[in-house]
Amino acid sequence: MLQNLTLILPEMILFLGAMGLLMIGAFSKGDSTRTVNLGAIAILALAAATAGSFANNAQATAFNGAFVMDSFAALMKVLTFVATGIAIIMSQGYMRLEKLARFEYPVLLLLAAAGMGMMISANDLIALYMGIELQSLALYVVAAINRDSLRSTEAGLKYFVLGALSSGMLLYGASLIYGFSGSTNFVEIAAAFQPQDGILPMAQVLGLVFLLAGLAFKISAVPFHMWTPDVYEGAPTSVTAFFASAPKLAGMAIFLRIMMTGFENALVAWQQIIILLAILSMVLGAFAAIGQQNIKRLMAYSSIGHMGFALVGFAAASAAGVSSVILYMTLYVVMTLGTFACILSMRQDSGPVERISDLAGLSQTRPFMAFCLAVMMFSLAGIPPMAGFFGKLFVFRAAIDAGLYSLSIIGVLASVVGAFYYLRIVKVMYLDAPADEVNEPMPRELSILAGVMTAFTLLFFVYPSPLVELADKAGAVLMQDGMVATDMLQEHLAGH
Amino acid sequence: MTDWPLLSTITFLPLLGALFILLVRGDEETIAANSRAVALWTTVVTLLLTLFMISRFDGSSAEFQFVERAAWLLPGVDYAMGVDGISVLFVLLTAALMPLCILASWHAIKLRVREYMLAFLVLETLMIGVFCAMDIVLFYLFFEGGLIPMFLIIGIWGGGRRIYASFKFFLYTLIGSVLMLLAILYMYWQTGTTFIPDLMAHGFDASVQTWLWLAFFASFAVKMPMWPVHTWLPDAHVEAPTAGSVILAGVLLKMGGYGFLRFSLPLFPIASDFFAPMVFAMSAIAIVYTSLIAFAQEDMKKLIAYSSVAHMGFVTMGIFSATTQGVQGAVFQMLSHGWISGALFLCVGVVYDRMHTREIAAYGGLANRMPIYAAVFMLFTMANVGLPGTSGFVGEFLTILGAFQVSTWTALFAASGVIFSAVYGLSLYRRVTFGQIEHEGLQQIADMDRREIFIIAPLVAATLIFGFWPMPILELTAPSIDALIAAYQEALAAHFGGSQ
Amino acid sequence: MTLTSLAFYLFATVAVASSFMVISSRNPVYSVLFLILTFFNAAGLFVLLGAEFLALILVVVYVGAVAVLFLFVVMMLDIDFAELSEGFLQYMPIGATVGLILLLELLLVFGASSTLIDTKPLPQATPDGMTNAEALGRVLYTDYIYFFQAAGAILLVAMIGAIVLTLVPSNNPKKQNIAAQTARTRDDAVETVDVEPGQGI
Amino acid sequence: MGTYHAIVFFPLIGAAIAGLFGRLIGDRQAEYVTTGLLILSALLSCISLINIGMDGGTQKIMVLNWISSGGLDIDWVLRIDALTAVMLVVITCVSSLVHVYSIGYMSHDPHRARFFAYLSLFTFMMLMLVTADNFLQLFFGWEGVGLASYLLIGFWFKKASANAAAIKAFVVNRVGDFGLILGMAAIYFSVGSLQFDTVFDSAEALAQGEFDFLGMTVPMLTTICLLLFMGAMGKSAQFLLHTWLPDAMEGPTPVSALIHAATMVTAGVFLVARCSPLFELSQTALNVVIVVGGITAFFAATVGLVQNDIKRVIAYSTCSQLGYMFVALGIGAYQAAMFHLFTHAFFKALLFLGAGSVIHAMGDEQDMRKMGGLRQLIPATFFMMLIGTIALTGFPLTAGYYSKDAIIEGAFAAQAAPHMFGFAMLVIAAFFTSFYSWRLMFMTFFGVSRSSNETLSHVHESPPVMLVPLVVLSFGALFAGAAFAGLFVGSEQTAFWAGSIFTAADNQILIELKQVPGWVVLSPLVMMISGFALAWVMYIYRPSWPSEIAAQHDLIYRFLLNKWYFDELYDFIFVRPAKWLARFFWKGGDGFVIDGFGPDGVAANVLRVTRRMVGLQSGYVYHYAFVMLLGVAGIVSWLMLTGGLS
Amino acid sequence: MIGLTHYLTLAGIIFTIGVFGIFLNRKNVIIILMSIELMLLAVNINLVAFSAFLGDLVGQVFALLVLTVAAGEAAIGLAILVVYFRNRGGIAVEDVSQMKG
Repeated sequence: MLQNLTLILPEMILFLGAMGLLMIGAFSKGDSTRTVNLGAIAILALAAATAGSFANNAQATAFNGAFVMDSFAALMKVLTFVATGIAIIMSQGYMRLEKLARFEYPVLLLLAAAGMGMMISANDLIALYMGIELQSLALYVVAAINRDSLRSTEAGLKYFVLGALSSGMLLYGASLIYGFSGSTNFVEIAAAFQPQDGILPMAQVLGLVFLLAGLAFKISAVPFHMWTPDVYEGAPTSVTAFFASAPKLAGMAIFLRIMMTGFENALVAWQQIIILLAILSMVLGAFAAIGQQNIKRLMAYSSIGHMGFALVGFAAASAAGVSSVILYMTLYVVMTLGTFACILSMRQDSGPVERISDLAGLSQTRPFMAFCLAVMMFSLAGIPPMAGFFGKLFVFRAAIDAGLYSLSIIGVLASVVGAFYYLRIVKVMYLDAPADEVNEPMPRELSILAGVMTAFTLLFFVYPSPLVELADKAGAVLMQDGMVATDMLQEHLAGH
Repeated sequence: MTDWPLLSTITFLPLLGALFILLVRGDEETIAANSRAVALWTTVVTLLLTLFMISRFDGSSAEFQFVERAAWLLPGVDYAMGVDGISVLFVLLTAALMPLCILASWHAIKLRVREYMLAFLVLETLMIGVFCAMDIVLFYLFFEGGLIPMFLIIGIWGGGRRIYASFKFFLYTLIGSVLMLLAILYMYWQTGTTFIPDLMAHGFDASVQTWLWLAFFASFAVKMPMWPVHTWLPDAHVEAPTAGSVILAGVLLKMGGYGFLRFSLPLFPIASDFFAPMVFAMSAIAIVYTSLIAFAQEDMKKLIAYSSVAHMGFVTMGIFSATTQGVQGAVFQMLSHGWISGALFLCVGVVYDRMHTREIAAYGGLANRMPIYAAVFMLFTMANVGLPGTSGFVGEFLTILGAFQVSTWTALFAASGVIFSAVYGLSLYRRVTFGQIEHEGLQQIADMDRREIFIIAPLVAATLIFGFWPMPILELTAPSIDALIAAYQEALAAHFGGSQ
Repeated sequence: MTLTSLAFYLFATVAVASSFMVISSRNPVYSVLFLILTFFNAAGLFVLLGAEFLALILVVVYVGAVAVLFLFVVMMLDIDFAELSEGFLQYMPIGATVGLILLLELLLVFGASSTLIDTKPLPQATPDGMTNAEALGRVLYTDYIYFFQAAGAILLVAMIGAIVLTLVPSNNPKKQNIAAQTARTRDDAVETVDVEPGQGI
Repeated sequence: MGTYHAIVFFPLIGAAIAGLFGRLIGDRQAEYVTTGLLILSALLSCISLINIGMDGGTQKIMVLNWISSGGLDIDWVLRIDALTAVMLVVITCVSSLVHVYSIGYMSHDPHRARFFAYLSLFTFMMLMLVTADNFLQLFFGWEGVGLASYLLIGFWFKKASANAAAIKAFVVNRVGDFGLILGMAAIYFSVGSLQFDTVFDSAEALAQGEFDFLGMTVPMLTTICLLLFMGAMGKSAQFLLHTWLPDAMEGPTPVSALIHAATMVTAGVFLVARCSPLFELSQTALNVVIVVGGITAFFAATVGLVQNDIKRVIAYSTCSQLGYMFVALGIGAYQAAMFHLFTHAFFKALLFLGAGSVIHAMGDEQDMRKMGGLRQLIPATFFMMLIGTIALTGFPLTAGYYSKDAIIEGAFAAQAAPHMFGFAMLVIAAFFTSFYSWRLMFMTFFGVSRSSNETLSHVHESPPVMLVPLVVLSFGALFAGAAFAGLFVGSEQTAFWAGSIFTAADNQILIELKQVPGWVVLSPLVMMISGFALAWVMYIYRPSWPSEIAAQHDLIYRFLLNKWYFDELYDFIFVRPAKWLARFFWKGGDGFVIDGFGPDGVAANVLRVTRRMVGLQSGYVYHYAFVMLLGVAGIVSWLMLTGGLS
Repeated sequence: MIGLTHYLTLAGIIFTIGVFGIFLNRKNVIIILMSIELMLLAVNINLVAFSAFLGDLVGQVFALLVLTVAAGEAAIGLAILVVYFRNRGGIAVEDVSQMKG
């Protein structure tokens, strides 16, 4: 039991911390938002540190194998918690100015983070479901947190309805998997999910498809992406920033884990689906973003496209592939948060602005912000020497290694199309005449964050190895988990 | 050899200058003035360092020199820098053109001077890096990174259709190079390394070579640019500011040819041999087709841009002839075109700065008021036409000589370029400088001033000196090119010998 | 046909029919009522399957809480009962086709796959000598404590969320200050003023 | 050693001084410097000719390594042999005389320094051409004179016609160069060197060899020779590539004398003579040379008959005379060709300079129809022109008589079909030559003046500085033939040429031409006299005839007047299609096809796809849900259909 | 004999009806929420059936948790619906389309 508790320490910290902050918020007199915010950041930092301390541990499970902690989980948790923390930092000013500052917001984010931690560590369908629901419910609420805004509530409603649908699909899939495998544990599922006479049992494949659809929804892979643009646009910008970062990490992490460990033997089935999702996501992300006028909406399509690229590494289904996905997601989160730090700074006297045309001539009026945003855009477009290029480099490397040539070619071509709309933002900022639209100064915490993210993006190429090695290690560990599953399968077969 | 990482210093010095410019404070005027000064001095020091490097360069060796290598991205993907006889001259060309570009922009650029100088310095780092990189991923990094500053240079300080041009430039070249990236990754997967000498030693499977070659070709052909993927160049050239055009024509186009030499020939000899007829056909078409188009142009820069495409046709033809003359001619042609077309763009810049139009029809009779300009322009027109005694001739002739040994048809079309270039070159010259001054605005136009003469003088010298005495360049490149050709022939012999 | 079969078909038919009515009734109130009916029938099926506790919970939690909540909201929002729009009929065929294809595929697969489990001897889910509730309780608080706690967390989030979204804090809450009330003296409340005639205060 | 350096580089120094510092030192000084240096150069050339003539042999003076790449090794070398020496003398002498003459002729021009710089530059390039030791150096000079010619023709850059003519000259020359470059490439391909001696040494092997050219297997040597000859055709304005020469008369007259009569146009002749070791072994090539030369001689003469511009007449005459030289080359009488080149230089330069003097006198009037009766007004000029004319028409004992007759006789001597064709053409051309030369004389100097009184009142004899060169040249025109016939084509020729011209063992043309029948020997004389007679009848005796004949044979007259419609033909088959193609490639090829289907088309399609994709995002939840369901259903169906999930 | 297939079929039908309810419904959002409940009910039938036929309690535990979560989900969903209604004044599905493109 002690080991169980040790392993879920990060989640416990988050959960207990959230409750503590809830108490503070509920019982303190006056506005406690600031305190709660700071507390939440501290708790996230603590949770991240705790999770990080598992980085070098061997794989360990808790609660009868429902919860697993390994260096993959540790890395992803650290990233997720840090991203959540940054999202809270970035939200402070925005929420205050928009009169949305409420202490429940950081609490909900903490609970969402706990849910994400559960997802990342899930090794059981029930744990997976609980984690996802814990996270999702919190996200539905924060999407609609600007409850006086039609757009925000509409975003919440759409997110909720479609999220519930996806949960339903996921659950339906989970029930089939459970029923036909006889267990909800990933390792046992892997053992039971084996080809018979060279053919996979169709019922389980069916379950897999439903499950996969639910997970694809979480990372907004096409065609399960439809909620993304509307929710990104409608939700308050700081919430969008959060949506675009941490949940994607967690979703991708559990997606990777379940496919690599639980459905390792069904590779032939899900690899095709992942390839399909990757192609559709990359292409749609690239094309649909072109016509956008709203930068949040554009970022939504951008994130769809980026999930497609991450899925390219996923489709490789190798250690290199997993590590490339990890790296890609990490860089993606950095770039996205950096971009949103800039978007959050887009304000006029009258309030926030979101149209791309509002950025016109930014390079002259606000050179620093324009520079940061330009670096982010080039990085998102995958132009070297920005960090984003390396992300693409690694995923395509994995894909090439796995012999997925057509996928790679479609991918790079989509990246060129995608480069067009990123360039368009640079064009608006640097090439167009100033429209004098964005006139509020950049808040200090945002400019520091944007500066740090920009520096990271710009200088990543100088010394990339630490992150690359971490990702490699995490990827190897996850694949090893898969190997463990294979071993169990072997035993299972030997037993019969 | 000292242990000091000379090449890295040369490569990243401009970046340092760029950072320094960022630190410049003061009112707008001060910033502009200081930015200019910093940029100029940075480029000059870079040039001096490059000259120092060349003085220490062992011209009799075909090996990479000043090699630096350090672990970087992945096992086998290292930070590796080095120059051989082929690349060292491109480094010099880049370093030498940069101060001239800065000077040429001295007064022409009035808006956002700081950003302009920044962009140029960053561009210099990336360009030098391309030629110094000994690791193919590193090469790619520099190769594609160069798009960003160039995009901004065209986009911010360009002419009327600058946005169309900059997007076209960026996306066109990007689409070519991403395919190369996949090929690079494939090679890495196959060999576990991206260190160029190791890759050269590897020897790819013949069937694989075909695909890899095509992927590399996609990138370099666009960059070069070869017909029919050349259409970005006229637009980019026309809209870019003068110095941008100079760099574009002088250095960026050469990256394609350099890539062919550095990668296509040594890494994929069998595919190169297989595709050579296609390249010849494209080169021949490029020479005739774009020369004809150049003839019809009404915009000075566009005309020169099209002529660049034609000249690059000679380069590709020479490279894929895979003969010593052809390759040496191609290298020489690239270098010489670097300063000749650069000078031509500067010449256009001189009048553009005065009249703010590039329409050929807006000029005429400049010789009346601008004798020095007319003389200089004449020299470079003739050099562009390929008159013997100018450096333009040597490369053209050697490439034709090389091509003739492999394909007489190609040589025939290339030689016809001799006629076409005279047609469009001279008619441009005539329409701009000869005749009576008919436009009111030209009545008071001033001749080149001292700064402009100072900028153009080194180019004049280079054109004439290397026209009469190209040996320094030929000698420096000879060992590397000989080694290249020898390895190429050996690989072909091994392949065709083995298959029988 | 055994009694079990009869019961299954009865419950199943009613469940399907009423669930269809849920989505097709014009009046949302009817929808909620049909939903309740569906739940009852499902509870019956659970009983057939030996999951008495779940059946009970379904009735208590769902019918008692969730469905009633629905009903509340439907009443509260005072929605006018819209006619079926054009779009419905327009998209009906293609939507139905896709849905039915999916259903057919599902059934096809089940038909082929579930025989494996069907033919097995039926073990008891609930161990002998234990009620279903007791069995569930034993595992729920031991093996599945993690999930149980997580469910708690989810309910906490739901609670916070519902409050965050719907609670409208009143601007001037009328609160009692008992100390102040009891500490009030006559002097605080009443002041005696001598009023000069004809002068006013 | 130093002598040859001096000969070659003095003009360059002069050009550099005049060109770079002309504005600094003033026009007058520039003139003196360049002229002085050239005269020095000319004197040295004469001395060296004498030296060479004495001891024969070939000298080579290495200057600088130029290009070496792989097997290709090319140096800047001054190669001096008899052939070179002859050319040196012709070039430097005529050039220095033209320099002197120009001092007078150009005295009113504001850009004299530039003019003299160009002249000297031209001379230098020409010297480089003739002293070349390899094809590439020759090509350098070749192109260099082309450049100088371009600059000089377009010297009056304000004149549109001059600019057009300059470009035309350069471009047409480049057409020839196209062949020359390919020829050099072919030589390098087959021999592995471009050095003259090496190439000539392997001529035998080449004659045997065949190679693949443009998909055909062709004899090596003939192909090479023909390609080289193409270059020669361009430079020497042979038939089909002649159109630039008459237009080149837009340049100042001294230029016409120097470049378009005496020196540059003879470069082609020099090239073929230089390559005699190659040509000599290819009868096919030689036949082509004869035919082209013959046609040129005939064609240019016919056009010359009807021209009214005094310089154009002489220009066509030059063209025609070059045809003579090529026929001489073609029949293997290289020496005769060089001899005619030599003599022609004198009398043609004389005629041009004389014409210049006339034009100068008439106040820049070039139309002969507006002249007439100038004999009394400018007698010295008339006299010089007369000498030039009789030399040109081949009046016995003048320079032209020796060289021209040698060619005509040589053409007859070989008896083969091409040779006879050449012979016939030359004889007819001789008649025409005589006619148009005398027509020119009669129209200009005889009869009544047709110019305005105002012009007439200004007519004056040229200053001595212009007349002195005329006098010097007229001496050459009169006596150069007699003096040098022995050396060039006579008994001493073998010793004189000393191997610089190669003739096959069975090529005895120079001896055979002395043994032709008498009527052949007489035929040129007869032609000359009849031409003179006809001209006299038409322009002195019956001045009304020319217009009547022209009216009667309007078609032919127009045909000739319009130079056989070559310019129109070329315009129709080359220029206009090229312009059309240029626009077509630009708008159609680049604009419509490449950009249309390439970047712009792709961009448009991307936008179309984008609009469609964005359209899917309708904002309706049920659509979104439906898409999700569609995704699941699609994937499930796909997996079930593909079935084999192994 | 009522076998697993029967239950799975039943659950499949109810699940499909639930899905239908989501995308064929144009009237009001609340029906969609009910459709979701139907889907979850279908899942529960599946789980309980499997639990029974596998002789394994996990399915029932899972179903129990699904029920719990579904209750929470319903609460959140209705809360969002209520705030949306406050802003929009209606909950017709076709009105929920402020953002698109």
